Amino acid sequence: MKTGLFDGGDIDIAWCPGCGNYAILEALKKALEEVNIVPEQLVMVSGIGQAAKIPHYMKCNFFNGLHGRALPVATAIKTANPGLMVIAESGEGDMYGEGGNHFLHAIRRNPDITNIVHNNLVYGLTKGQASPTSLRGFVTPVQVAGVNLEPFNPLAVAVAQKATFIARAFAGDHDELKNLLVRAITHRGYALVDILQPCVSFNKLNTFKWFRDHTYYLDESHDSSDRVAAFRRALEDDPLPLGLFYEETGATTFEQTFSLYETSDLPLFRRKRDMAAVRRLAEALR
Amino acid sequence: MKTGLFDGGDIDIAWCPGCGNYAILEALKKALEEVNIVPEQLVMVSGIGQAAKIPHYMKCNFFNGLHGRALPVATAIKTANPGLMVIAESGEGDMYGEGGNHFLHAIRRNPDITNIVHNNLVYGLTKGQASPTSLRGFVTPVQVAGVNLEPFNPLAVAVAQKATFIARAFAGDHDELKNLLVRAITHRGYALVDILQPCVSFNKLNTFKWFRDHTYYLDESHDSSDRVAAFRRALEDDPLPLGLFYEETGATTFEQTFSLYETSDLPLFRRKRDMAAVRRLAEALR
Amino acid sequence: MSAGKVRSGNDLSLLLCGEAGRGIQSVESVTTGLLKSAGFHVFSWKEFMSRVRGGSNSTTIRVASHSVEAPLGRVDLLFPFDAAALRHVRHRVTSDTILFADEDIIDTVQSPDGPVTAVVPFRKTAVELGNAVYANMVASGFIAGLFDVDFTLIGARVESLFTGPRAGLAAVNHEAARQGYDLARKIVDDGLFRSTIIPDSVVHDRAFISGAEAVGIGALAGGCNFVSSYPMSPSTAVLVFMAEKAREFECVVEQAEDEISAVNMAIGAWYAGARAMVTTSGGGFALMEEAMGLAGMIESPLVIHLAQRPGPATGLPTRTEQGDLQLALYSGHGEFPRILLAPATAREAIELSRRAFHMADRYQVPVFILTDQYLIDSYYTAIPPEIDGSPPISNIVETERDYRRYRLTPDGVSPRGIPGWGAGLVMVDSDEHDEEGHITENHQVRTAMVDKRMAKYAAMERDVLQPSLVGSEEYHTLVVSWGSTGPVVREALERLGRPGVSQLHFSQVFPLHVNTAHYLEKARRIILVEGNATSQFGRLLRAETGYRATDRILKYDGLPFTVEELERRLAALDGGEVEP
Amino acid sequence: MSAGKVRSGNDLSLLLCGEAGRGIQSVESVTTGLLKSAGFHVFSWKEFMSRVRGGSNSTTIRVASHSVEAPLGRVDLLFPFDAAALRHVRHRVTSDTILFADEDIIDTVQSPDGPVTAVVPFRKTAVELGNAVYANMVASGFIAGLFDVDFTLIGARVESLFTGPRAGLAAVNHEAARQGYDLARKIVDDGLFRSTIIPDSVVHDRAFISGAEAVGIGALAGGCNFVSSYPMSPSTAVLVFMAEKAREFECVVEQAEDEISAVNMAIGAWYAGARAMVTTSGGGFALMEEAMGLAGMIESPLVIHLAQRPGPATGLPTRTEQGDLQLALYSGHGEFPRILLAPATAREAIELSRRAFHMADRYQVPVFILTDQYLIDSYYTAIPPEIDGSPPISNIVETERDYRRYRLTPDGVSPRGIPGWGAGLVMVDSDEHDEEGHITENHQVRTAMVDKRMAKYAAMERDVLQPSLVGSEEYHTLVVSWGSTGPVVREALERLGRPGVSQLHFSQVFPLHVNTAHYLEKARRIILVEGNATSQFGRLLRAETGYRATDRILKYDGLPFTVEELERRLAALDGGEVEP
Ligand SMILES: Cc1ncc(C[n+]2csc(CCOP(=O)(O)OP(=O)(O)O)c2C)c(N)n1
Ligand SMILES: Cc1ncc(C[n+]2csc(CCOP(=O)(O)OP(=O)(O)O)c2C)c(N)n1
Ligand code: SF4
Ligand code: SF4
Ligand SMILES: [Mg+2]
Ligand SMILES: [Mg+2]
Repeated sequence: MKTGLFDGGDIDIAWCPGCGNYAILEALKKALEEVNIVPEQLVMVSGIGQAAKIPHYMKCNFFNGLHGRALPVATAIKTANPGLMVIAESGEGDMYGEGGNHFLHAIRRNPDITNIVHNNLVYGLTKGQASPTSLRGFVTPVQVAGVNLEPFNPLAVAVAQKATFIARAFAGDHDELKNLLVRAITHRGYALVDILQPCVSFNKLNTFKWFRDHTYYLDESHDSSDRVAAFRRALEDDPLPLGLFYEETGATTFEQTFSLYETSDLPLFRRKRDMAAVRRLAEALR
Repeated sequence: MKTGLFDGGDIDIAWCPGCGNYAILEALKKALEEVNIVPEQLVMVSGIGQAAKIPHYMKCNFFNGLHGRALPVATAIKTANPGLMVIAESGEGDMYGEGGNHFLHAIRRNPDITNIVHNNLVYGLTKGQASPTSLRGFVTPVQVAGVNLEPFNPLAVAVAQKATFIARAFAGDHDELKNLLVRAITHRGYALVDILQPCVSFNKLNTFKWFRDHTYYLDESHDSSDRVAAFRRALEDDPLPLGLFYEETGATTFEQTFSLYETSDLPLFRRKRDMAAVRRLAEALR
Repeated sequence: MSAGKVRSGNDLSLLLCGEAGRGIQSVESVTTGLLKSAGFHVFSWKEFMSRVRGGSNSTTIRVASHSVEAPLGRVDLLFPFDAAALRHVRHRVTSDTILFADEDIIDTVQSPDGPVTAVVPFRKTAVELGNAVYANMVASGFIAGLFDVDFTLIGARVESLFTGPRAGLAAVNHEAARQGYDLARKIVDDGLFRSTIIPDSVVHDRAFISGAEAVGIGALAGGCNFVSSYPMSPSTAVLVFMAEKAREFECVVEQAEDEISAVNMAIGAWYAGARAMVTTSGGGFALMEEAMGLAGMIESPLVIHLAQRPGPATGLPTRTEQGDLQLALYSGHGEFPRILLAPATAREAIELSRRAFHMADRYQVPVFILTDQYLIDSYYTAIPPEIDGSPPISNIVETERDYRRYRLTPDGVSPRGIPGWGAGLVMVDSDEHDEEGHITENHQVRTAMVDKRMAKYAAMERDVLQPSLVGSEEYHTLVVSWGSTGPVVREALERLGRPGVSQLHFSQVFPLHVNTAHYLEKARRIILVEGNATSQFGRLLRAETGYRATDRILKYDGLPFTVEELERRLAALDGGEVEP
Repeated sequence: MSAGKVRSGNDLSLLLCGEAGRGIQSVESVTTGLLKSAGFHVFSWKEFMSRVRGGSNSTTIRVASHSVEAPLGRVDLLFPFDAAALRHVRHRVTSDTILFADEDIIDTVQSPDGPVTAVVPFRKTAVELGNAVYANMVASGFIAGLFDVDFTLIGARVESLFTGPRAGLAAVNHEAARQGYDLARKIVDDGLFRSTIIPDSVVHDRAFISGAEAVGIGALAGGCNFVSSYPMSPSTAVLVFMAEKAREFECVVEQAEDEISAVNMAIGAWYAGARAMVTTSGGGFALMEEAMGLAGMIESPLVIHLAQRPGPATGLPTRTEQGDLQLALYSGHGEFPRILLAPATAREAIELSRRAFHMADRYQVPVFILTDQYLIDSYYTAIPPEIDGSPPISNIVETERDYRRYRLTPDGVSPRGIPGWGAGLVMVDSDEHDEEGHITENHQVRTAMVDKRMAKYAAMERDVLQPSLVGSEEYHTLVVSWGSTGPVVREALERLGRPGVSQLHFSQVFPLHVNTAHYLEKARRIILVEGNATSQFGRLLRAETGYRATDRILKYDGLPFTVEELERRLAALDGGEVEP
């Protein structure tokens, strides 16, 4: 029945029935098929959380690392072997909470990776505590009196940090999501796709219906090359804009800045250390 | 000779002659005198770096903690005893590099603390590596081919995160700096003052003269209650605007959100645990 | 209903199993409460997958006439709520097990030497009442009926569960419980099962409490008024408990952006006069290590609840292990004193969590409460803690004008002031510092400050808890246990009943009591029982005393030891040579 | 110039001291190079404050006719560049010391039993040449003159220093050196000082190398092509070295936003086929602990250069200590194998850093290179490393279609594939996983995977380095050392010349060689010498072998042991009782 190039093997999916993660998985697999890549060239990097389990349900290389640490790993993989396609994907708690510092600084590097965030406004795997994007007043077993922090605004921060591709999508709209993913994956440089994702078990506030009622798609009136305009849109919180907020093409990518790639594209593992040069180095210290 | 209320004792100052830190120290002490507070009620919290040594050179309570961790400590101190005045002060490497995640999330909390950052665009104490704000191309012993990352933009990120007070100052202008510090300290809520500070030993690019030549003061044409305008100003990188970018007054502060302060201002250490209630709790589990 | 042996006794093991998110937790919670109310000793433990829905989880409830605090592997009464769950627990099922389930589940039992089976229409009854979800209440009523619990107790429990907006559901749930109860009475009447467990009058005065609740109550009794943490299984249960109690107990509870922030907040809070705790698990604690050094250097009190789970890395997030003893013991760079407490039971978790705050405050050192998923998620019928009337005595002093935070004292403990109370200034520094708290690079001061900090070990000696010797003082073999493994070792040894074999149990694992070596030297054979792969406590014992375990019984599959398993493994050692 | 004894000998100790940022480093670098070129054995070590300008720092340069690799406390020739510096080193000055300085500094020397003093107009000469900064070159020339180094060597050195945009300064510096040289020749001619150190022909073929350079060269020889780190003293020197060499050796060098990022990058890089290292110090490493567990779980190779400095917390940032052995040994939550190497000298730092990469790659475990500020900042006249012609052999395999990253094998090591090479997929997971790399909660698989990981210890055994016994095999006393403390212990024992007292030195501190216990059991007395307060290695030895140190010589003031100090402390033990 399932025959997609990126379909995972026969593995028990640990997500709840009805979870928005399924839709993201399907859209991603479709997007990957469209961009003409084979599973052997793809590396999915994830952290820990419900979203972070996604690579297990696909056919690909993967590095399912620590909570919050997908971006440094993804950046390093891309740098060690720029020929690989690298996607860093996790939940918003992972990327913006535990991993917030890497989010800030990975953007500054602009590695050619795609950063996909399943934003369900809650900590799913650990059973329903507030996440950085949870809305004020959201009540949980830990935030008993409701969330008392301003929600984290990943898009505004990405604009502030000059990310070269910034988009928001909704898990409920397959085609729009898939298309945005294709654009993000084909963008050269760091690309952020924050995906609004209903968590049917722990987020009874931000449901499929809530997202439909509180979002709209950016249209041509939005100039996605205008950073200030993108910022203004990113500040809108009801309804939330969906689509491409900002894109800058042609920026140098992180891996390109290393001298070793100036003359050769060879990944690190194919290069041999020049032992004579090491010897010369030691000898120079005489 | 020295008779200021906040003047430190007879201690050997470890800063280099000519360093911009001295001017910040003087301006801060003056600002504190103006705001009518006594050293015993002030807690300076700092991390590690040249800037972070500042509390040692003042008369005050201080918590000179770990590199990058001043903000959680300051937030907790303010929460445990809202009667204290709390200032978190360090270098930009400390606050935006190692401590970047706390910077992001402290803003979301909006504790009533002042966050002063000595931004010398370099790691001073560790002898001249790039910091998060170093300009592209800046050459150091580690960044031998020049910095290859986009500089971190603390003001833009603070605007994106809805900080309630955001300012940039220059160590070279005593009065303007002092006045901004007074405003920041008296602001209720989280207040960021990023201070451009020449490092005479390791930053030969961003000198006193460079800063003079590449900055200007915001004037009345800037509306500091307009977040998008503040963002636009924050994006300007040459010349760099100085002054108050944004202020929002009246926002609830973090410590106010805790139920225990609803009915009493008493700091935690003055409250006694109701042991009868603990006993009842244990008994309820019968 | 197929024929089979009838099980009864004064100590029974019930196993509930089913998918996550389908209510076995609610059956557990209702029935354990009822059974306890009826005067039985109840102990329950859980094993569950790291997922929100689906999979197969189980809870084992032990019901007895006497105090029980350890897991049985044996299953007397089995309640699988789906076929997958039955497969999941199959290895624990014997021909002595009685299996109660809906027909479709029973039908999947093929083996002829399988359990006694009894078709019970849990789901069918529920559906007839209007919704399959009532099956949980049918099952709860059924279990109560099996044990002949007075039905009025059930009625009261249902009323208490369905109040407020859910009050409308009370009637139908009451009826579901009633029908389940009647189904059970019929089974009892038919003679398939009859409980001979005798209520014990002492049970009424005991608490029924989870390890997590116990840590929380102990912390409150110790004056905890600040909790900053980041969610991580299995430690989150304590965070949730403290959040629930925050308003009543005037406690700050904050979920930090990461563990580094959490622990730095806690240290900052102590500095400002609070009594703060972090609750975390291995990976989260690993991130707190730098701050351990901070607490060590600035001599801040700190309480760390470290709930262990199997590592390395993410490992098995919802399972149990005693694998982070060394992590805690050697955490933080540089050298500074610390205390590690490891409660054996819920009751002890109350006592030691409380004690952790007193020790932290008295010696100005980090104190660990070392638990594990097994202890945290288990429920114990526990002698209630004695919580006396006076609030915790804090050692904070009002500062004088010339206050010096790090005044050199013979026992290494300097009077601790806080900012804003007194005429002095409180200056703390993560660099090496002088008595005032200012940075120093003076080598003599450095040496004096190291000596000051380390001197606390000598001072602490009077407060070190003795290990407890269970069994005869005339032993040739010592079975050594620590933390949550204590009760299961005790019961396994009771069952084995070997003369000359005693248990030495440690609830304080560092520093060790001075008598430790005396206990060990009397033993010809030392058997370490630990829930890890490398015998970390054995290594510590050897480093401290030179005595080496002759044998090790280790388990690191993510599950706790059961009584039978340990009995078998201890018995198997009987054949082994005693090394010199 | 005051009268006094004339010092000469075949082993002299020169002390340069002055403010930070005023050029004593340049005097050190020029003179040590010259002295080495002249065929002398040179060893230098530094102690300096954690500040950029001001304060008082010092460098001790030892010049000898034979190989020297340990610090002397004694000062034969003293060069204070300011009065504060003189005060700073006063305690090391005796009446045998000859002090060379400008007049104003000499004037501050009051004590009658003070050093022999010789006014040398370093600054005055420089000022006459146009700028006080030339004083450094005057001093360099002076020292060269004292040791009768051929002046053409100095000329060449000045040329090489002042090239490119600074070429215009060559002439004046040349003249400054010349004038200094002449000042010294006059002193020698006057008979105040005459060096009797004989050049050794082997020196020409030796390298003159710092510990930091050694670690870097070893890493390059081991194939290191990825360094991600965050600056932290004293480890930054290695980061800087690698950055300098990045272009030539096709190496990625990245300064991460924090240590957590750095170590996760390194692990990611290994996954993608690089050979990666992090370089850090205690507090930075403490932040990497969670990722240690990650490396352990996904069986990633990883090389960690951990340069120790005194803790806890920020401690003494620029000083030395051997205080993070336990931190490294027990780092990371959960249980997994690791290797700890601790070089004794620069030469060994090359060998062991290279070896670290091979071991990490062969066993797929984290390997530590444990150094300290003392070793990192010291310069050694070292037998050059043998760097053979073939590049490091990597154990990476090209994957087949059914590749399983965690295939169970007898020695626990599974062939390691990387993404993008071969037909297979490489799946790694920080959760417990099956052979493919997928999450599992199966308890049997869990146990098998723990056993697989731990099995590597047995496999590694053949690659564990022996401790080295220095001295007679017929010993009753063993003085045990590890890491950078090796040479100073060796020299102190040579000086003491006690029969029956030998040294057992460990350059691999974990796992320990199987013979360790055999060495220890032969000793009636075991004396541990360590640069920490709690004898961490002694504790490890006892945990591993049961043998306990009878005595401990510990130092934790931030400075390295000197030969004389250790000799004295060892001698003092002679009076002590030998415990059984
Ligand atoms: C260091 C560390 N801290 C905490 C955890 C526990 N933890 C696992 S996932 C998670 C949050 C997941 O939230 P999110 O990233 O939003 O993913 P979701 O489950 O909602 O998809 C937490 C706190 C962990 N695994 N590691
Ligand atoms: C965990 C940790 N990592 C690294 C360091 C080393 N370190 C101390 S200060 C510093 C950078 C300081 O830069 P900045 O904050 O900009 O302060 P400045 O010295 O420039 O004022 C670093 C990397 C440390 N002390 N702790
Ligand atoms: S808990 Fe929420 S996010 Fe996780 S699988 Fe279930 S519905 Fe999805
Ligand atoms: S190094 Fe730079 S920042 Fe530090 S004290 Fe010197 S001039 Fe100031
Ligand atoms: Mg989430
Ligand atoms: Mg700086």
